[in-house]
Amino acid sequence: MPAMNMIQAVNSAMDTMLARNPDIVIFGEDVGYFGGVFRATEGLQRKYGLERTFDTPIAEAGILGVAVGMGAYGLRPVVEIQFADYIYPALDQLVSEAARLRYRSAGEFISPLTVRVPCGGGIFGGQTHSQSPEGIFTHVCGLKTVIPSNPYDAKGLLISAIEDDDPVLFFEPKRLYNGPFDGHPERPATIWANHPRGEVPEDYYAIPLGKAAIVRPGRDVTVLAYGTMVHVAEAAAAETGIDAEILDLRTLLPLDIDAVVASVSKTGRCVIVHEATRTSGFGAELAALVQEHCFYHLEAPIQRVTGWDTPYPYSLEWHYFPGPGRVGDALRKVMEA
Amino acid sequence: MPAMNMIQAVNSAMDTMLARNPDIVIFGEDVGYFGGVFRATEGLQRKYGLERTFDTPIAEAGILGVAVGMGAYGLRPVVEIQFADYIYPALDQLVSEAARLRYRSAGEFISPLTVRVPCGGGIFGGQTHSQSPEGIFTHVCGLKTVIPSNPYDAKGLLISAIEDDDPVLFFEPKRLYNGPFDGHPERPATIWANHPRGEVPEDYYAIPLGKAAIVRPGRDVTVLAYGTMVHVAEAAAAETGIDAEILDLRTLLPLDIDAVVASVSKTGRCVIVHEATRTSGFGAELAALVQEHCFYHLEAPIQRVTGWDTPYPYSLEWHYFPGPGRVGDALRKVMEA
Amino acid sequence: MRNTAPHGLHVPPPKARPGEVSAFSALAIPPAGSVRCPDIAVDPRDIRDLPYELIRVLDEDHHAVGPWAPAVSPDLLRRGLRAMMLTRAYDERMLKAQRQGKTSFYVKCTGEEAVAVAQALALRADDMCFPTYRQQGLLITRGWPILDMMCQVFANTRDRLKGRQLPVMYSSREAGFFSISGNLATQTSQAVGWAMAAAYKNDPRIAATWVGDGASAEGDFHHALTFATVYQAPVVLNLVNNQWAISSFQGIAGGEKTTFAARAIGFAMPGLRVDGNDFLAVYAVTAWAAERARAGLGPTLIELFTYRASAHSTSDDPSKYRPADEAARWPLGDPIDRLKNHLIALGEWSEDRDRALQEELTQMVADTAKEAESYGTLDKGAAPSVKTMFEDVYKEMPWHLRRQRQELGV
Amino acid sequence: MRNTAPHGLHVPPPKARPGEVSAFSALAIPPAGSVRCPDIAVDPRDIRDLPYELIRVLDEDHHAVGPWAPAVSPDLLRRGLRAMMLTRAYDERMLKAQRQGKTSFYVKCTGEEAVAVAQALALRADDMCFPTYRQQGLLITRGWPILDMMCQVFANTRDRLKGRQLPVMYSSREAGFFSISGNLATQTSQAVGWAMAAAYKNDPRIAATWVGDGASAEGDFHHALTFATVYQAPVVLNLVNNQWAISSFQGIAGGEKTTFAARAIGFAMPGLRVDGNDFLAVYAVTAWAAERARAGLGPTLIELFTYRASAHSTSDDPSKYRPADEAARWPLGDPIDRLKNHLIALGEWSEDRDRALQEELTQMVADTAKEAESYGTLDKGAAPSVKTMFEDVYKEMPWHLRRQRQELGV
Ligand SMILES: Cc1ncc(C[n+]2csc(CCOP(=O)(O)OP(=O)(O)O)c2C)c(N)n1
Ligand SMILES: Cc1ncc(C[n+]2csc(CCOP(=O)(O)OP(=O)(O)O)c2C)c(N)n1
Ligand SMILES: [Mg+2]
Ligand SMILES: [Mg+2]
Repeated sequence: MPAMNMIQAVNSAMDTMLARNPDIVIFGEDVGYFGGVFRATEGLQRKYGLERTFDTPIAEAGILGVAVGMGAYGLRPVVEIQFADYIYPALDQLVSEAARLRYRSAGEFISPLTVRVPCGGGIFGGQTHSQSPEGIFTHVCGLKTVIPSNPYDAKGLLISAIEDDDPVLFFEPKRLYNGPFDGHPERPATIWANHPRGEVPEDYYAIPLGKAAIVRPGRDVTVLAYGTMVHVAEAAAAETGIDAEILDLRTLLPLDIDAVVASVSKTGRCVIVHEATRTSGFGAELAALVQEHCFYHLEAPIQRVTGWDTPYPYSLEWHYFPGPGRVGDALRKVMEA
Repeated sequence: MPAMNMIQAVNSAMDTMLARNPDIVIFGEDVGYFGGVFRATEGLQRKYGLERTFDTPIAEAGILGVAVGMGAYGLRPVVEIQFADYIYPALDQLVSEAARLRYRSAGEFISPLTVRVPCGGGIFGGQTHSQSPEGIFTHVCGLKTVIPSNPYDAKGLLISAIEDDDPVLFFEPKRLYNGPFDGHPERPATIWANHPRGEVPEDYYAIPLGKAAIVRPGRDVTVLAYGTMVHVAEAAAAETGIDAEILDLRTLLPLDIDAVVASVSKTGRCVIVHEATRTSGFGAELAALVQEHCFYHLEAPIQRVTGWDTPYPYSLEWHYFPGPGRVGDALRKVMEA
Repeated sequence: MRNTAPHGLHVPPPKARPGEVSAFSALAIPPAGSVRCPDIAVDPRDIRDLPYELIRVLDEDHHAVGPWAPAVSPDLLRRGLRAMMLTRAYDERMLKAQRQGKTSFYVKCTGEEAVAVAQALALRADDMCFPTYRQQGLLITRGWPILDMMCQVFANTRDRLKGRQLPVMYSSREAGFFSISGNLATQTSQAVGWAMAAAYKNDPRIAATWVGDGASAEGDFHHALTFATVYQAPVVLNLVNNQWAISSFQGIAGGEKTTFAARAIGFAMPGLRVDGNDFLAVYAVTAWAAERARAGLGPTLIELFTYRASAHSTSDDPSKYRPADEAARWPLGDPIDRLKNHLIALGEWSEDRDRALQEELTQMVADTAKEAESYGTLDKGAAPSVKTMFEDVYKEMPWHLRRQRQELGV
Repeated sequence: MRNTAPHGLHVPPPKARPGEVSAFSALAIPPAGSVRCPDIAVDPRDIRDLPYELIRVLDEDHHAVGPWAPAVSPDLLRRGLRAMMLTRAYDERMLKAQRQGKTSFYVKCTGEEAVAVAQALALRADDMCFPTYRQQGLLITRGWPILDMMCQVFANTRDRLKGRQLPVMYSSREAGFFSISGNLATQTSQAVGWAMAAAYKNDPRIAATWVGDGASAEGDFHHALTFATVYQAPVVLNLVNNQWAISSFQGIAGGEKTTFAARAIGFAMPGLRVDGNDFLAVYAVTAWAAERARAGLGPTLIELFTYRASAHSTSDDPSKYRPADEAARWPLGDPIDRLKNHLIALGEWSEDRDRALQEELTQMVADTAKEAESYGTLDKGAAPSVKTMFEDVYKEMPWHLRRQRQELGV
């Protein structure tokens, strides 16, 4: 099986699907000839033609509006929002249109869109190239929200997203594109080729949406994480020696509630980790659900380790980033309680 | 003291502030000559002139963009988004601009805006005239979010919002405009004139942001509510006979955490009520905070009573609306636990 | 540099407010037949003057004149007349139903019937429409049963949309009528996307979309213009300038000093401005734009200049913000009267036939309303089953919605 | 109706891609001095042809010719030349610093220096600018210390923005330079708002804003045009058409068949298109638009036709998507060379003085960079204190941020 980094895996998912289904079209800013600023669509225009992978005007709401129309026609658009930070202009088309179309037309029209959204910090992108707005989308009924943490999942989940008949927000943590980042910027970067989930089949396969993965079984405490934070949590568990059970949620909505409940019921403790700002982030929903479902199993308050409630600061980004140190502190804290 | 309904109170706040400060300007769709589709700005153009209360093109992002520029100049714009459901097009100007300007310019430029947003259902408005998107804004650092539940608070809080040097989202529950709605659509409507908080001074007064109000002291269970749901919670307490302590949060961000913690620490039980869809709504943050701060006082899982995770359905709105029946069930449930 | 005087902020006022005299006299109305009709293959650069004209076909004597006069059969005209009359009768009846509490809300298109009806006839039956809430005439012209529309207005047990949508926010895939959104202007870029998809599929169908003068200020409309231009999408962009957006006049939307059709110029797109109350002119420009789109020559922007003769909706009282007599003084007349007079002038219609048709339609609408009401009305609570509230949020119901449905006990 | 053939989806391609020969020969470049210069009080309807022209002042012999030739002193021109040269020297130095790892990111404006520099000189010093990331020349021309700019680029202890912003996202209230946003085009409607506020206050200052060809597709730009028109705001809207938006050429932004200046026509706004590499022409059109705004005559849209000679940013490699020789073949030349030659032709400058100035500026920039680096650079971790991260989110720090700061232990 070939080793792929996460960009290659994402590219391979689109390549696979373009070949299988002529109704799939890919577009967005710079995704055509150039292949995207992160090169996720590299080679696709050359291989499938100008009409199937093309550049758009810089107008995120226009991209989504056009995608909704194409979806109503019967195509399956896969669009890229260049950075998660630039998805806000498209919010109305996502919330009021893509998410609501099936409901308001009682199933006459659907929005089978996939919106690829590079997200997250750790690349010195400053406050407008680092955000993690996934929480907002989990509040919008009608949308699904997916965030992979490794190349294998990225390809399998992206294929499922493309095949899904509902609109899916597919967040790609930029910090993971080239390697599994453990949250220590000072350590030498590792690459996906050395990671078991860096082996990615060339061919079609799908990972179902709505299923979490246990990336580290453990007995002491449950860590709920996704995207980059899965790797940070793994580092924190290793560094603290605490026997944490780490769940990679993979799909935030619909959430794999059974996996969450099973794990927390077992461990009785829970730490939630995300890079997004804390207040009203998806961690809040996770905390609410865990206490609703596992109240009588909980032995300590659920801890949230998240980005601070500030914009992502450019030069201080390693003080903003919820690294293994902070996650480790939270693990210790719930164990002490 | 005159009796005012909530529209009159909101109008009186703007009237008071227009008279006090020439830097205040009011604009939005239909707010000028006509005085707004809910008549909140009625008479203001006549009284203060065309330049101080005027109509705008139908472009919510344009309204906010212009307001940000005016704020940078030194004015204090008070804008109306005709329905909360139409705030999404303006999200980028709110999130990436108004909320971030002070931070990114290290205080050189600020956005002292007030954004008035009629919200909520119960008026047969269907899915695009009924939404309660306040949760999204509480996830955006740099914004403040306020929701009054009565005319007296509406005027005092709106004046504080207008005087605040940070951007404030001021949500106005439409269902409360004409009277304190207890959640029973079949009962005869009551009017504000018969309610103690329907007495509103003509003159200037301010209610500080960030302070909750205990609208019903009680010992058994804490109910966290805001806007229309405050009245629904009161009805539920009366109907069940459960001695609930009802907090009207008034400001969601910054939250009056001390009031919340004091109450839940006392009662040991907590029910959270909002009209917005459940998943990742502001109730999730409240639940997360309550269990973080009051874990060892809690005797039962925190319950959330909210709008369902569906669009607000037009004809079934009373099945969607979290009425006293559902709140009462939750009260009983936490008491039984 | 010149000296600078203080100027204050310009806020455009309408020509007249309540209590003042409506001032349509300043309106320049060119005679019918005076505007040239270019070939559809014309270079858009050569028709940059057209957005400032007003294409009119029906003259004072009710004859169709000039190069835009379409070659249409009396039959087609009678179909158009009937559809406009039916639309108006339907509107009147639904207004009455709203007043009776049978529904909560209604939107009429009085005075603007030619827009949707003539355009529906100029398009092919399978062209895709992305309308606003004021183009019920499209559905009616395409023969969609008004019974179905009424059932939605009443949110009754036969409402295909299961009581989920406001009255008037119709949806009919079968009739090529896109689900109407409450959020203004979003449909415009969606129409462009649909048209791009059709082009991608080499499908001869085209898309058409409608947006109001007020809503054209939304960014979505800009995106529609931009994407339509860039990809030369086979789409007809209709801007219905009925001069009011609830209480604000078209000057607040940017129409004080220019026309809305002129927006097209900057995109190298043909912009046509048409007398929206002239059935034949509306038909002709729509056919021109549709043919252009179908021939692969790209998008066209049409400004339909008309007047919103009624209130914005049943929630609105226009006498609060415009002279009460404005509608009566509107110089471009009533589209139904004008087409009727034309047919009579052609010898293809008569007052008697008109009266008979009117009676027939009124009766038919009343009978249909009665049937629709028998399936329930909003106030009678004959809503679709509560269970349906949780359906169609997603294709398959996720666990959290299943549990919420259980919580509600349905 | 005509028969319909399948057409496919049109996706506009640029004239040349890597490996092909740049095809600027098709570009129509009118001679300098050939475009008329209307009075600022002109009715916008009478200059609908101007957006399709290209206003040029400097002719082949380096003389200023025609009605747009501005009456400017050699001193002003020398100031402009110096500011452009300083801007370029600054850019070169910062690029080098980025390559050395002293900062993570940089954006040059090479080849476009005349845009910001000539415009800064044509505006008054207290007019308010709402720029993008490629108008560092505004700050430099207004005499803002490059030391301050460098400290921001290095995010060091003297960075007034406390390391919060990407390099190049400057902010200087004092210099009338609005905080640059990472989100494209948002500044355009903000500039209109600022201008409306100034009009409201009878303040003689005006606003100016800049947006790229690519970013002009955003809805915000449409809102800027609309609001500026409706309220006749005293604002100059500058659209810098450098023909590329990262990897996509201006056709993808809607410029394949028309000019961007033509967007103004639909708003009854004057639209001027100017040779963006002709310092004098840029100065003249800006002065014209500024005077118009200041006189209360409303907004103007200026398209500055230029060419992005460098990479989009240090994260970009243009050889991947356009011919490597395109910049060299760009027929409108280099703005610095052209102004220098003009000054020499006037007898107000010489190669020697130019060389001396170049040396002086290079040295000054190097010295300043050295000083700036002494306050820290990004890679040296000399960042502002961590505590500041929690400041300025709100005017007063709310409890949750105080607790988060404590959590971090700072
Ligand atoms: C995004 C959005 N903003 C505001 C509204 C509220 N609204 C509904 S109709 C309307 C006026 C629209 O006027 P126009 O576009 O001219 O259409 P007309 O009613 O005249 O047909 C407004 C402001 C809305 N539905 N959507
Ligand atoms: C809303 C938004 N979308 C996308 C981007 C990413 N982006 C940054 S610069 C750029 C290209 C802009 O091109 P143009 O407007 O022509 O300006 P130029 O770089 O040529 O000066 C893009 C797509 C962004 N910053 N903001
Ligand atoms: Mg209108
Ligand atoms: Mg550009």
